[in-house]
Amino acid sequence: MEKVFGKPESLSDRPFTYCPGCAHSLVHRLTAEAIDDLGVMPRCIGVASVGCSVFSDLYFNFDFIQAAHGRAPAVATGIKRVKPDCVLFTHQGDGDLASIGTAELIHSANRGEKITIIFVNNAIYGMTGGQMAPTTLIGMKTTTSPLGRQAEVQGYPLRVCELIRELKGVAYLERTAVNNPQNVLKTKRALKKAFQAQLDGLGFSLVEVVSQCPTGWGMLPADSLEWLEKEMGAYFPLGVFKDAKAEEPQEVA
Amino acid sequence: MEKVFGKPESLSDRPFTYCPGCAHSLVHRLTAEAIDDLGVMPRCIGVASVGCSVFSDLYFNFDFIQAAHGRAPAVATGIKRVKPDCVLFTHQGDGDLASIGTAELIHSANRGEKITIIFVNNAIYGMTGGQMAPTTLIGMKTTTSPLGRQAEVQGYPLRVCELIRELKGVAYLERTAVNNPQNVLKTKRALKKAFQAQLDGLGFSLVEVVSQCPTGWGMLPADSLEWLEKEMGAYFPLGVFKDAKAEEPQEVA
Amino acid sequence: MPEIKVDKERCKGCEFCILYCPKKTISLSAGFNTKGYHYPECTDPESCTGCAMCGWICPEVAIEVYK
Amino acid sequence: MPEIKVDKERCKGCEFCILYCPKKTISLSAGFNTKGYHYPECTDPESCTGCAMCGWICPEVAIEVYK
Amino acid sequence: MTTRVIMAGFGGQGVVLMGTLLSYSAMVQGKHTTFFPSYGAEMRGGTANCSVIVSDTEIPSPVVNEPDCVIAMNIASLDKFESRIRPGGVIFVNSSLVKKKVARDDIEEIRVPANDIAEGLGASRAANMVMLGCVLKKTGAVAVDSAVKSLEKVLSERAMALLELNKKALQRGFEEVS
Amino acid sequence: MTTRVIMAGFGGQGVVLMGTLLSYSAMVQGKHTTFFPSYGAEMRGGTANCSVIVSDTEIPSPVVNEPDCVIAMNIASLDKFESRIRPGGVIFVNSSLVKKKVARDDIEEIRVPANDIAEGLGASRAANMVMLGCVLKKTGAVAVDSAVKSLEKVLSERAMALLELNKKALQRGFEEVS
Amino acid sequence: MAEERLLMKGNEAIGEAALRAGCRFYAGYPITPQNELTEYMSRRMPEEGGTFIQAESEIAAINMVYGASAAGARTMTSSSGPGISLKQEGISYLCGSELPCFYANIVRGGPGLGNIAPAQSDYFQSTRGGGHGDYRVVVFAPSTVQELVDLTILGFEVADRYNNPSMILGDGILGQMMEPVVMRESVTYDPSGKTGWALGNSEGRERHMITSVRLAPGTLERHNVHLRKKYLEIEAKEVRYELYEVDDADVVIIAYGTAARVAKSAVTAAREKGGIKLGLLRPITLWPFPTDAIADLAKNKQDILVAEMSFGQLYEDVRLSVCGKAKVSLLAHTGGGLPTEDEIIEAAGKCVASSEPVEIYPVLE
Amino acid sequence: MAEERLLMKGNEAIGEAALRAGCRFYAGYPITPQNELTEYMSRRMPEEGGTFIQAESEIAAINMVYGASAAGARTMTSSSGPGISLKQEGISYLCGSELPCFYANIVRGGPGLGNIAPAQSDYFQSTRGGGHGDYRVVVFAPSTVQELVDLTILGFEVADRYNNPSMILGDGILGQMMEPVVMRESVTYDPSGKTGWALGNSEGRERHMITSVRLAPGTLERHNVHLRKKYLEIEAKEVRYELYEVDDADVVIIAYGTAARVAKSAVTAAREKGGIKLGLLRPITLWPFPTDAIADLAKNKQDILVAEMSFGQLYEDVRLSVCGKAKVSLLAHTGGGLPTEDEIIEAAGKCVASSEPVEIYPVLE
Ligand SMILES: Cc1ncc(C[n+]2csc(CCOP(=O)(O)OP(=O)(O)O)c2C)c(N)n1
Ligand SMILES: Cc1ncc(C[n+]2csc(CCOP(=O)(O)OP(=O)(O)O)c2C)c(N)n1
Ligand code: SF4
Ligand code: SF4
Ligand code: SF4
Ligand code: SF4
Ligand code: SF4
Ligand code: SF4
Ligand SMILES: [Mg+2]
Ligand SMILES: [Mg+2]
Repeated sequence: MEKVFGKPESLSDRPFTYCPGCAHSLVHRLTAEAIDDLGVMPRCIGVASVGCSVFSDLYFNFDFIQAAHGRAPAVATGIKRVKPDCVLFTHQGDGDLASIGTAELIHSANRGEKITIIFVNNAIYGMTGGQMAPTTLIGMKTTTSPLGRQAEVQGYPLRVCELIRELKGVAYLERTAVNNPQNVLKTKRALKKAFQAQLDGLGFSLVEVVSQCPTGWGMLPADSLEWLEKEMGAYFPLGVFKDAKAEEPQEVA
Repeated sequence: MEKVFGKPESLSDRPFTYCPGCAHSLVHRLTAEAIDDLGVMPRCIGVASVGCSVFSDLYFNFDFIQAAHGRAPAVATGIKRVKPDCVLFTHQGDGDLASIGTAELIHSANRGEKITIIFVNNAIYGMTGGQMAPTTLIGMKTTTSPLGRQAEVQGYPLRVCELIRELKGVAYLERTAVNNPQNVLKTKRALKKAFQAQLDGLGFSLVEVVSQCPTGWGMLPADSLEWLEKEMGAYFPLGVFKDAKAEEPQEVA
Repeated sequence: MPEIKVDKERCKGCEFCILYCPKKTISLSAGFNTKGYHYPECTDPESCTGCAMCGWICPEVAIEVYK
Repeated sequence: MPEIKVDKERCKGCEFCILYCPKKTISLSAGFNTKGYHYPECTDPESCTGCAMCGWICPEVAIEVYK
Repeated sequence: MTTRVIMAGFGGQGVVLMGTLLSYSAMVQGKHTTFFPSYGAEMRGGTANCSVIVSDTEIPSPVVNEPDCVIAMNIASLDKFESRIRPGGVIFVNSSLVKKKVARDDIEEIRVPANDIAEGLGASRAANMVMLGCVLKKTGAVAVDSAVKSLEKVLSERAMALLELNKKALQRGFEEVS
Repeated sequence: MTTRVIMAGFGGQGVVLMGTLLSYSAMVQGKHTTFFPSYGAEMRGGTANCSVIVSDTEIPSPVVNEPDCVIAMNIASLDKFESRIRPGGVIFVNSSLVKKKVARDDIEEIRVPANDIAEGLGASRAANMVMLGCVLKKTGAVAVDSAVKSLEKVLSERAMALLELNKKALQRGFEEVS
Repeated sequence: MAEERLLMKGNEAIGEAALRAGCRFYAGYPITPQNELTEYMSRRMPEEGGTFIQAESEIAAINMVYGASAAGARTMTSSSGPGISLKQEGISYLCGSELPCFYANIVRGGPGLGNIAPAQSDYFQSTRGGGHGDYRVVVFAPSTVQELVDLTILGFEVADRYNNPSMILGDGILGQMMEPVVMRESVTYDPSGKTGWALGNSEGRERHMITSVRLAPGTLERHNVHLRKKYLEIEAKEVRYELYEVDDADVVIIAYGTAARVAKSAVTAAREKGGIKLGLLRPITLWPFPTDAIADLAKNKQDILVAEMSFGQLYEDVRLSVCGKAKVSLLAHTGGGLPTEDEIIEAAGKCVASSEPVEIYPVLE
Repeated sequence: MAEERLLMKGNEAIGEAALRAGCRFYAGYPITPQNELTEYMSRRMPEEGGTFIQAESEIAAINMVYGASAAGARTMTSSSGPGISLKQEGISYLCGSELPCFYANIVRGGPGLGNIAPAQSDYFQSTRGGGHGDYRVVVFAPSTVQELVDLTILGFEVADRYNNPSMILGDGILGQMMEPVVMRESVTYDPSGKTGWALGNSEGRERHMITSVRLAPGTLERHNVHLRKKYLEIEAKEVRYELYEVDDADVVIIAYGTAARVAKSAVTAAREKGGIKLGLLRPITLWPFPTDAIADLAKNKQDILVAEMSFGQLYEDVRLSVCGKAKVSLLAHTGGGLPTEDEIIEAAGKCVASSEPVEIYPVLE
């Protein structure tokens, strides 16, 4: 009998310490699969950020570095400029990328740094205990928006892909999810395309994965998938936002 | 004989210390005129930033505060939340607003803070001696891009209006210039509309003034106006990018 | 015959595999692993098509699929 | 008759007023102010229409216009 | 008298609630008390524990190095804390989940099938209260009555639905040991 | 011998170039030298000045509190520095722009119509070099020849077009005073 | 409500005390181990009609506080190590512009991301201005939840009195622990003391300008001299400390915060065992530092043992105070390590036994 | 070219020296008075095949340096006061992760935006870690353009030797002045010493992980103890200072950087006038501090006068070194003020005349 599915090579044996149902580990696996498929494992360098995925480095079989909260794109820039042959990615949460790290995101994208950002958008600060994130939906209750997020007070959920598609340095930009096997597959394809854009020297690439955080949302894992589909999906449309290789900019699905 | 033009009331008597031909002082005067026209002078509070306009406070007849480099929108947020009745504006350069202050810009806009940002985009770091700014044009030589800005190395000039129009908290957004009397008039109108949006509680407003910096560009004042029209104008289209009051989003002129 | 292998110590009982098995061949066991989670078992091995949906969706890489 | 008043000590000689006077009634004086700048003078007061273009474009608020 | 307790278990086992209730009840009885959670690993899936001191006199240090009493709700907690108990101390082991026996012979082991008892009452989530009931009986740190009365002060809004169940579990635990 | 000079003027008057050239020439002649600009007000429109020391021995402090010699290219510079010159020192005044006379009688005043002379040579921008020529003659801090030779080392690329003009201006200034 | 005892978490106690001190503006950014404070404010601030903002970053937070303080409000922020580092520029600005504010650093293990265990290793940063320029902030070092309450209220007062930031240097244990506490009555905060400089409606008065930039020659130095005088006044008036069993002590422990609580236990335990007589001097303000009180110990020729959760930071201030007049020894943990009672008693023994000062790093041994 | 004298600006000299030390990555953000360094690097770095990035902020710059250093390059950044404050979190990370790098702080007047005049008021921030956690960076204090060159080259070596940042604490005068300088030969930098930990291609070796987070109980404290040992080694081996006319001096001035140059003039002037015999001890490293050399002065019962461009910061280290064994007085300017020769001589006179230490703030008087 042949193994048709199992742990990818780029992933280490270490069991994940995320909560049951957490999307981070799914994204790690898909990252590893994409890297395996492209055959670039030894050249890979990962940049972990600050969030539940702070220990991302434990789960892969290549070099890794842990960056200060929000600064992973700057750290990645430094590495990539010194080692242009490496395949570089950051793994960042929504607090990390879209709040404290806004400037580093925008400017690394604008410079067209040849790096890939894997953006796990779970609409919450998972690690610190469920505080409001820049991507928290209107009405959503968190430990720092106890009455639910109100547009007039806390502003609107930030849509990162829509925001940075305007920047010319961006070569590949897609929003996906990992709430069902079909989306899992699409996410893997997106990651491969993003890495490919980097390998082709086209510029900056980012894959936003709309992600479940059962703990932060106070839900059972299965319920979180449903909520994601219905609530998150309505505000964060999935699809390709930019593909430098495609003739015409693609429409959002 | 009647005085048909002169110094507006909101402006102090202090002569400007800017270089000959500098746009900052023009923008100050127009700001003062807009405030005079709206009759809100005593309620006004200005926030100076760090750049050639660091001493903006000297030129007005109402309360002022000087903010750390890039952080004027955060300082303004703090003031406005404590004194919701004041009419608040920041006066910021392109280095201040679009480089170090990127996160504060994006998030104050996204929260829809009821403040007005006056953004003097002169494509250069004037105060520190002519270094490259995020808005420096491709090919433009500065003291830190001695070979001219190259897209592959330093990335593309950042277009702030195009970037933040996507944010829902933004109520009014226009790009103008002060390189001829017509544009001067339009800038004043834009400033009034921006303040009006604030007075109406509609949200965040920003007026980007594409500005000459004869010294930073190494040109005579008159030449700088021409260069602005031709070079800056080609990359930074003037017009209204967003107007919450207008039925339909306006097209860029 | 296709087959899945569950690494029960890795499993955290999220039930995603159960939710997305098109054949509904798996369900949670009564037993716990040492972390206290119920893990899935194949209750109807015959029906398994080896489609690997369960593996794809498992956040813990706890499932291997053989065909 | 319309008239402009130039505060020559405020002037920095940028020539914007000259550039944009539709009637071309102003030009730089030969004299310096104490900062060393040449300032504008109305060479043809008759033609001035009081349109205030010069005032509008002056970065130093050095020009007043009367009508 | 001073009682130093460490309570430990999985994230979901309600260890912090146990500690809070003990501490709150002590305060209500006019005692000095400190409660201090291990706020652990800014990371999920680990064990949680907390240290509670109840005393008739002022409590200088809230840190419990040598507990008089440990509550081990799962096996990891047993492994971690068994060695730290002061000689002559006591360990309460949740025997529903922990099959392993205590190795030391200079401490007392009290085995309570807390999950099973709680499940019998209607929800295994109340295992923590069953356990706490036992502890109160055994240590006399605070009166079970004040614990029962304090319950509504420390339960979160969401958990208030389970107030009666929790009260029952406390009482049941109290009666369990002699 | 140690000569301490302060040179001052408007931003555009080439004060820094004057100082740099003096310092460079001193180095070429094997002397010790320091140059130190007032990098003033991170703001436009003010006066610029720099302090140069030329010495046969090591220079501990580059700061010039009591200059032996001041060059005032405009009136603001005269006002600012007149009082700081050491008794017996000398001040060079750009009489093209400064009508005011020096008030102190314990220092020597040398009036040079630098702008006018420079304009006569073809460009008032070379007023700084005219002035420096005078200073070299008067103080003997460095030889005018080494200054002339050093010019091409200190001019910016853009300014190299004006090399000959500047040389001429230096020489002309040197000849101006006795 | 005044005398009712509440069981409160340290972090929440700070929040409630701030509200009662009249604080109506809080801007912060989540970080362990102080999240309960941010969360508490998000819930309570709107109830009191104040403003809570979860800022986009610590930098934004401190600059929002800068603005809000300039507008005359009692304002605060809070964070832990890495976040406080990011606020250093802003804190320097607050001092330079003479704006009051209050903040809490609930310290975790560093350097870098470190861990979230309790630590005191931001002592230097707090007491000597981690930012640029000659400035100081008033640093309070509570050791109980009750003191968190009382010093928070005092912190706002002191900040307003001197137009200067004041802060609490806590640690993870203090922030996370619960203890019975007596909450204080709300003060009616009167902002009229600030009408002379705060931003607002400038109708009918001289306009107000708030700035930290002073370019004209000499102006910055004169301003700094003015600050210096203020700091000298603070050093003269605001020193606070506690003495415990010091009079007959052979060895006086100097410790603050959680370390001081362990030290107190050690003092009692050692006396119960009839061993060396220990005493404790607990600084309650770290800047201004109780220099004179410590110099007095030195005059009495008492041995001094510094017990801190950092590598010789408090130690420096103690040595500066003692100025060679007594033997100063050190017991130091860091990175989340806590001294134990036994370690303290043992270290005291070594002090007494040695004619030279001893430095003990238990983990190093 | 080796012995040719060049007339160079201090800022540019740092840049050229860095290139010759093998630095091939610079990320920075403009700020006066160090802009010429950033500008120099923008021109020269590409010529040498290295990377220059004008970062979006100081924070981005230090984190780019973090990444580039992790990838094995010799890296640097530079800034002044406010920008260095913003880098504090990043510096703490570099120390925690044990990554080498070199940076320059060309100090301006603070606090806040302050001014751009020369100052030394970031002394505490530099020597005690303005960021969070127990860490140190090696601080060099050059006083001539030649020393800027030599200490920059040394700075890279020391950083690599200890896998820790090192820095230059300069001031606006040093950065802006020109002086003849002998540029050093380029070193051939060999990054092979870093192959054991630097990021890169992991084929055929254990993978490398660079991090500053250490959550497992005890790991952070053990790591910090490891750092502590390294710091003790640095304190033992890397102290540098200069003595000038100290032997027969009645008063020894302790000063660094530009203040030390003025002090040297004062020493000479006072001796020429036949007044008090002055001497100078000039620390070249501020951390590690020349504690023993200063203690030796104290043993000789020489009077000590600290002259600094900050309000009693260096003074603390000197007092810690002297430990009550000699009289330590202070002459302090700040906010851009410089001591003059006359002030120093006069202050020395007061020291001698007084039996107690004196503290002189000329502007305060
Ligand atoms: C400078 C700094 N600020 C704050 C923190 C605390 N912190 C740790 S993780 C985190 C946010 C995590 O949220 P997100 O990035 O969305 O990641 P998630 O855990 O949701 O995956 C914060 C604020 C920190 N470590 N450093
Ligand atoms: C934190 C910090 N970084 C850098 C600086 C130095 N600085 C002063 S102004 C300025 C940029 C000015 O450019 P811009 O904002 O475009 O204003 P302009 O002078 O062109 O109007 C910089 C980098 C500073 N003062 N503070
Ligand atoms: S808190 Fe959310 S993001 Fe963090 S591990 Fe748990 S489920 Fe994942
Ligand atoms: S440098 Fe440019 S922006 Fe600054 S004052 Fe001069 S012209 Fe204006
Ligand atoms: S392989 Fe397919 S059919 Fe078989 S258990 Fe998994 S999901 Fe079900
Ligand atoms: S998906 Fe994986 S973790 Fe979830 S229940 Fe199935 S096997 Fe367990
Ligand atoms: S008012 Fe009009 S016509 Fe008259 S001088 Fe001015 S621009 Fe010319
Ligand atoms: S526009 Fe104003 S500043 Fe310029 S030349 Fe005319 S009067 Fe002078
Ligand atoms: Mg998140
Ligand atoms: Mg600009």
